[in-house]
Amino acid sequence: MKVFIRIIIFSVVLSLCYWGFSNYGIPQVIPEAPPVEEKISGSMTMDQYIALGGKIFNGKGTCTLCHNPVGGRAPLLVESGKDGAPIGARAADRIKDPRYKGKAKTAEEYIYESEVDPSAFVVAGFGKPGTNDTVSPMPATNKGSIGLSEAEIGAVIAYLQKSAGVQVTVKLPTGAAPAAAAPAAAEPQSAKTAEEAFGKHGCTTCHTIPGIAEGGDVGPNFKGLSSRAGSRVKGLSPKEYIMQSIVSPDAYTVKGFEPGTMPADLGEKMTVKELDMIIKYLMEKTG
Amino acid sequence: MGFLGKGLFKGVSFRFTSLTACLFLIFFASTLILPISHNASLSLKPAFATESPAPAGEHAAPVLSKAEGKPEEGKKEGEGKFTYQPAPKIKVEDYPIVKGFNSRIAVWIVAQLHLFFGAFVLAVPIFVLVIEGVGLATKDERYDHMAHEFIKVSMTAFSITASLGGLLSLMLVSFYPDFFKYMAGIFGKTMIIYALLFFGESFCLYVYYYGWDRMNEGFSKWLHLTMGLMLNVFGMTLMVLSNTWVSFMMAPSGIDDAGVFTGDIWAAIRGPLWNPINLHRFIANIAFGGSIVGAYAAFKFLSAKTDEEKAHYDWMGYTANFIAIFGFLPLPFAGYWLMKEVYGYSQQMGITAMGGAFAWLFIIQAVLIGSLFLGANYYLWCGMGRIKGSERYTPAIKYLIVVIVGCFLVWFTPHTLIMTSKEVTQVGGTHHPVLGFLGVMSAKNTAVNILIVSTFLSFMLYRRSNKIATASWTSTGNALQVALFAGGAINIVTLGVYGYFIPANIRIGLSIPQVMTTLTIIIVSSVLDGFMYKGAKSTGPIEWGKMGQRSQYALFLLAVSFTWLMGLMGYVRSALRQHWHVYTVFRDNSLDAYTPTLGYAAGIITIAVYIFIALVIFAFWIANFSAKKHAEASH
Amino acid sequence: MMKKLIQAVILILVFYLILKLGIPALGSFLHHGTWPVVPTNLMRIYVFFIVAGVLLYLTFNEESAKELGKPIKEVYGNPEKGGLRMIVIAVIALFGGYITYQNVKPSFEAPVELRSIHPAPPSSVEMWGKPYNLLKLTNPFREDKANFEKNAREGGIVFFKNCFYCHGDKLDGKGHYNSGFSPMPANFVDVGTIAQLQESFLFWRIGTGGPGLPKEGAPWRSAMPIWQHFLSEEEIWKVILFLYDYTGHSPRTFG
Amino acid sequence: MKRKELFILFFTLTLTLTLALYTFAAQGDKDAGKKIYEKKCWWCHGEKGEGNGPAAEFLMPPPRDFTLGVYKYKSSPPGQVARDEDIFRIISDGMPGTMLGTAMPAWKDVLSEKDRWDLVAYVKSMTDLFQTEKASGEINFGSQVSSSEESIKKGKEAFKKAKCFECHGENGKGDAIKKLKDDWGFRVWPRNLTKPWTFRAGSEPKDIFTRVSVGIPGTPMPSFADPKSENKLTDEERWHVVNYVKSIQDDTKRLKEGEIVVKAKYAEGNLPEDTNAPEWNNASATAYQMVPQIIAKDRFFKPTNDGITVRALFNDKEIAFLLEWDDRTKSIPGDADAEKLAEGEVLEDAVAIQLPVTIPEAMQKPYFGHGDKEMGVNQWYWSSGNATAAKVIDSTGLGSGKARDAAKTDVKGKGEYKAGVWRVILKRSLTTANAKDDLQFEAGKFIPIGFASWDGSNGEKGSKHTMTTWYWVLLEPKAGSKVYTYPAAAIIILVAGQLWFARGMRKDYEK
Repeated sequence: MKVFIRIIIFSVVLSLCYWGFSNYGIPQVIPEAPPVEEKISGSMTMDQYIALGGKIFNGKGTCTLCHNPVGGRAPLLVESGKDGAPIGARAADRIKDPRYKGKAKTAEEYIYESEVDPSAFVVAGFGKPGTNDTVSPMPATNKGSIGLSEAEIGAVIAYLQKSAGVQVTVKLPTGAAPAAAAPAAAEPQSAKTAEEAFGKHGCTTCHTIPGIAEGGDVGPNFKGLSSRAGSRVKGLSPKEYIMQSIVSPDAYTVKGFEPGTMPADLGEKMTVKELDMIIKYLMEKTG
Repeated sequence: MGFLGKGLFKGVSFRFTSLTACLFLIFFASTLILPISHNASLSLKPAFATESPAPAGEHAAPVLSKAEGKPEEGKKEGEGKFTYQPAPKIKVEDYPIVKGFNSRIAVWIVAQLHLFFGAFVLAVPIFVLVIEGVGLATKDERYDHMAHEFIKVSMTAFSITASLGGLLSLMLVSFYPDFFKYMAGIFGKTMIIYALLFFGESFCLYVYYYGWDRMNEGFSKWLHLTMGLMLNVFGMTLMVLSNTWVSFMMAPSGIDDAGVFTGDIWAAIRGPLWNPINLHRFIANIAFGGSIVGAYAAFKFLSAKTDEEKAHYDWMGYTANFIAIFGFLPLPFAGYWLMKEVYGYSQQMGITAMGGAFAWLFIIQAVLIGSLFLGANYYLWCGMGRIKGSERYTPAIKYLIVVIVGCFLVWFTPHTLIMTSKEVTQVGGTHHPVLGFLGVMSAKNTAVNILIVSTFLSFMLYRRSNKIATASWTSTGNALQVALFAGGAINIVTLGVYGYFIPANIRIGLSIPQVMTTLTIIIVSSVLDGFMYKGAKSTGPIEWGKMGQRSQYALFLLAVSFTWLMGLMGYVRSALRQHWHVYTVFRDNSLDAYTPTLGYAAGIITIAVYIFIALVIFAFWIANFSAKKHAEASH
Repeated sequence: MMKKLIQAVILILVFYLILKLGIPALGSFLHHGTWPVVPTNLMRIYVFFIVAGVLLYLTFNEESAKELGKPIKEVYGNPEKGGLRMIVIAVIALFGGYITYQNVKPSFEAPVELRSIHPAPPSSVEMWGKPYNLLKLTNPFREDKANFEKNAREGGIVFFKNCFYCHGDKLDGKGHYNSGFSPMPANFVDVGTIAQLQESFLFWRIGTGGPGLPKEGAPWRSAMPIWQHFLSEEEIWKVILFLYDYTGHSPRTFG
Repeated sequence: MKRKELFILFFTLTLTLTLALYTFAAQGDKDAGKKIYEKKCWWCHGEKGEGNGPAAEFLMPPPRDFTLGVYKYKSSPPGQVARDEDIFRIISDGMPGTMLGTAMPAWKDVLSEKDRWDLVAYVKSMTDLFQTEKASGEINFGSQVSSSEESIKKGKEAFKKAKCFECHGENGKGDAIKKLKDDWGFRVWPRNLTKPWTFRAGSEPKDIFTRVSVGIPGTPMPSFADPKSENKLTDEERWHVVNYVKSIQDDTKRLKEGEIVVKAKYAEGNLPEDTNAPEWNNASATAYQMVPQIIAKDRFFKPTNDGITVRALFNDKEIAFLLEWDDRTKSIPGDADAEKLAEGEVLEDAVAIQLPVTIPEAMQKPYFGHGDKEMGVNQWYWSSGNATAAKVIDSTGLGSGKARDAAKTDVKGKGEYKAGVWRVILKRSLTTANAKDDLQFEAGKFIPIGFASWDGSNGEKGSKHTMTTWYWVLLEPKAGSKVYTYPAAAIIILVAGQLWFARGMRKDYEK
């Protein structure tokens, strides 16, 4: 029993030593409190509204697919580049451009117009090929696959103005609008159908896909894709070819199209399921 | 009377074990059924069949089917797959409050205790199996008896583990229902497998234990060993499976940004941290088991009345310590791998661990590991006293001790020094021109490697104590070994110093050649020794039992420090997730989402360690109780 | 009889002195005219383990342990040495009392405050109203090899117009206002600062300054201005380029 | 024999080599120097050495213009150009001083001796002056007079005789009565001789002797060894002056390593009202370095104050701080003397104490620049325009400061200027009724404290001022009983423990 008590004392004291060292031998750093989570519903402050705009711009709105410094497919909006100051700052000058024929009177209206009616003014050099910069390749953001609500478009404008460092003129939407806009802008959920997935990743912005109403012609038309896919790259089955074209688009570029146009990070952004659905759709429905 | 006592014990133990196992299962099953039974219209069968446990409850409103407006069944797609839900966003109010309980502390302590016992229950069968095998191979009865003695302890520990596991799942369900539902939604299948495996393990354990005396001849002994092997296989699988949940929480995989499960359970299991954690825990379990057994032996040694008993428990303590050190030496490397994967998974998480609030935790860790090394070495040195012929090697110990303590000092010198304002001005800033060098990774890696090499050297000297090599090439062999150790040490130190002159990203890679050097030294010199001392002349037997009492306290130090260290590492692994239940996916919005200070954590760990010690004593006491009855009965 | 005890004391003293004097001496060799002492807090732990090491050394062997214990046993156990025993007991007790007194007596020694030197950066940060993903951010001027000299020199001009009062002409953190601030300005020449960090970390630290530090970095103490109020993004990147160029360090990269 | 020869040969060789190397070094390679200059020096001194590098506009004193060949700190006789060693010395040791130092660092730790000589050569080549002129050598130091009371007394007389006080003030505080300009047209201030640690080129007796003998070329500081000067002093007299200057050093203004706590002393009875009351000597003085405000717009780079000395006393009801700092000008708007000395408009001299609203429990404090939203600060502000009052400003972040209604505060202020020194008392009751907005002092607790000061004659106003970061004030705790009980308990435990141990040992021993 004596031994037992001795070792118990020994163990207890040893643990206490470790406890003491942890408490008094080292400084007690109080770690940072968890960051405040953004409030998604209810009333929004302007800052949150702007942040929401940023999220849409970089996510759901698919804007950065083209408006990025890498591809050069569209004018830069947030950064200043060779197109001049960020859009929030240069919008006011656009209205004064002799080629401008739209209805906007203010910078805010101009950005709004560009989002819902992209062809109202096309920046020189960025029109659809062969249209002499009268038709924009950009899809209207309030329709189709992107389908932003008014509140969301407003948020994007606010974000663009804030990024440019100019006065944010957009008014906070009242009532239910932000609440409705917010969940949509929350983290993207996995698409449930191939059609949805096409929309989510903005495929129709550039490609025309059989069975889907609108489509662009920046990239190849997918009519007949499944029958020709097998013959594109030696050694790749049609399915593998389509997969490669999505995951690493620059591995093979169809003749007549610019390499580097298709975003290279789609593979990372898509969930496995979405990729599956898309491939399946393209295999089955493009004849 | 004696017979009755024995039977009684067996009965109680058996009932206890099976009762807790059943309870455990019921908890698991209930956690799966619970969410579904809320939603009465969903039958049990499709839920299981489709791995869709459908989070229910008021706040998890968008139940899988709501979107489609058909509440009876989940939305079906082309291939008949169910859609999974994103990780719920929950608020403070969604965490149930049970009066009188702090949910975090309760879950923390219970989970930690479950892990302690889990490790013990996993480690002891490995230990027992190995020893039984050794006994069979050497025909030394002592081994067999020791193995038998230990599996008995394992029985009680097994029950405690099961009860704690049940308690833990009960607590998770009641304190963190949404979290548990989400996890069950993804890992439902594995949880069922887990429960089944648990049955398998129980079965093997019973057969293994109760069949010990019956199955000890010829073929049946082999059958018995196979049973032991199966027991271990089940145990390991259990651990590996439960690791998936932990590694998923730290580094989720198989889900998308919103936490929606892709349906590929293998992808969810095979997260980036899964294997590092598996390896780390496996090795740590061995060391942990060894150290606990060592403490047991030490206790028995200290309270032994006869020389015979003393010799037996001395020998047992030595064997256990050997296994503990054996498991302990590679542990830092497994830790490095884990840390490397953590960095690879998220640099954020890596910096949080090494540079942020937890930087000081690694100083505590250094003190603990340093104490372990000192304790283990001290035990070996003391042990040399009972071996005739060891006098040849004792003079070397003073150098070893200087090197070990020196490395230890380097290891715990923190990067950020605590200085009074006066000292800051004397040093000329918060960065110390000399000690600053010791605070960075290059120095730490070097110190650890040298520490390991020195410990191994201690062990080698111990092994050689009563032997004189008779091989013809002994002097060449010795020279080779000296060269090996010297060259290796120089290589490790040079690499460490070189680390200061190169960019950090290359420097990280230097730890690999350092580790390789250490391993090379250990392996090559072991092999050399093996050949050299084949048929060596003995200078005398090891006089088991002639060991000072002090050395036994070193074994206690090992056990307590190791337990404490496990608690600490458990804390940091968990705390790295910060305010996330599932890192970056499922946010912890409870009141306890903040990370506590290290002092606070140390308090909780200490409490957990005390409870653990108490429970272990209980387990040993029960085992002892039976042994006494057994002895009485046979008299 | 006292041999082992004396040996223990001498060993402890020798090792203590090696650390107590050796480390500052080495420091003074590296940086002339300084005497960088070992902080008391650390020294205490050092001494604890030195004592532990010496005791382990002297007790692993049974005879040696006995011999070490002998004088203690003599003093405390020998009934004939009552007088000596009383003296020893009194001296030890008084010494303990003195230590306790030192600890409880009112002291004007400023409390030790600790801040993490390299706190974990956030994953993204907002500057100039724009979000920046720090995980992926790289210095746009780093790749422009043709204009490297020019960009670095421009960064140098930014440095000497804005930063050098604190961080010093030599980038050693010893600008002419340095001693007025606590924490002292960072020493970029030292291998422990920018050489350990990614450029995006510097971008974050410069852009958001002291107030942008997380709490473990004690943002209330740092005198680092919020440079996004004074400098453009481009200027900050150029300064970063200059810092690495001038000190000869290379930024940390991962992967 | 042979060995000896060999040794001699070796010795001669080494000696020649060393000498050759030394001469080589002393001459310096100006092209090599140019390369170093372009990497290290041009940032301040400019591409052509005109003292107009990118950093120049933020420096006071401005960087040296090398094209003129005039060096302020030299050891050659008056009228001659500087010696190479003088230039070498400044490059090597810099002119940092403590506290208000210049930006010139000591380069000896990063540049080799040869590099520094190369720089000397290059810097000299920036003017034609050194091609035609050469210094004859060091001035004659005569025989140094060691310091004694008598020598100091003689020094004081010589100080008067040579009219040193006209610039350096009666007490050597540099509290001038003249407006001084250097040859480049910059306003210069006479050195405050009571702070030898701010002397640019060293405060050893020999350094001071050199300055007195040579003067500071380009500034109004003349040579007192120049035979043509009417104020000429003999070698011996100059050594007495040196001893006098050394003797007036004011240690209360000097930074002491690691002393960052204002030690508030408990006082029986009332707290002194008078700034010169002897009770203040009971409280120990703590000196702090002040730096100009360079954190927020508008930044300020050319301060004249470099430090503040603080004492504090408290009784059961009140606490009083005595803030003391050397200021060469007593700046009160409308004051005739002040206007004569000021550059442009005379602004108020002012001082402020900053305290957090509550005593922080953990490490966290408010942001040292006017607090932050999480934790606000109180600032007690005194200015020379209203020397017998003080106001309280509540602030929760830069630019958010609001002066509190005088009725809602009992902070009292009183200031007095005398012989180049401002002494200001700021006093408040320990606790107030308004615990939400006011710090409640508590003895024994470390309370963060910061200081700021404005020199009105130097254009300091608003955000342009000097300041400190957070330091501490501690109200000396009453000793309390634990000072006795704890050690006593420790002694009892130790005695009991040892006796118990002895009992066990005796049993062992008897065995």
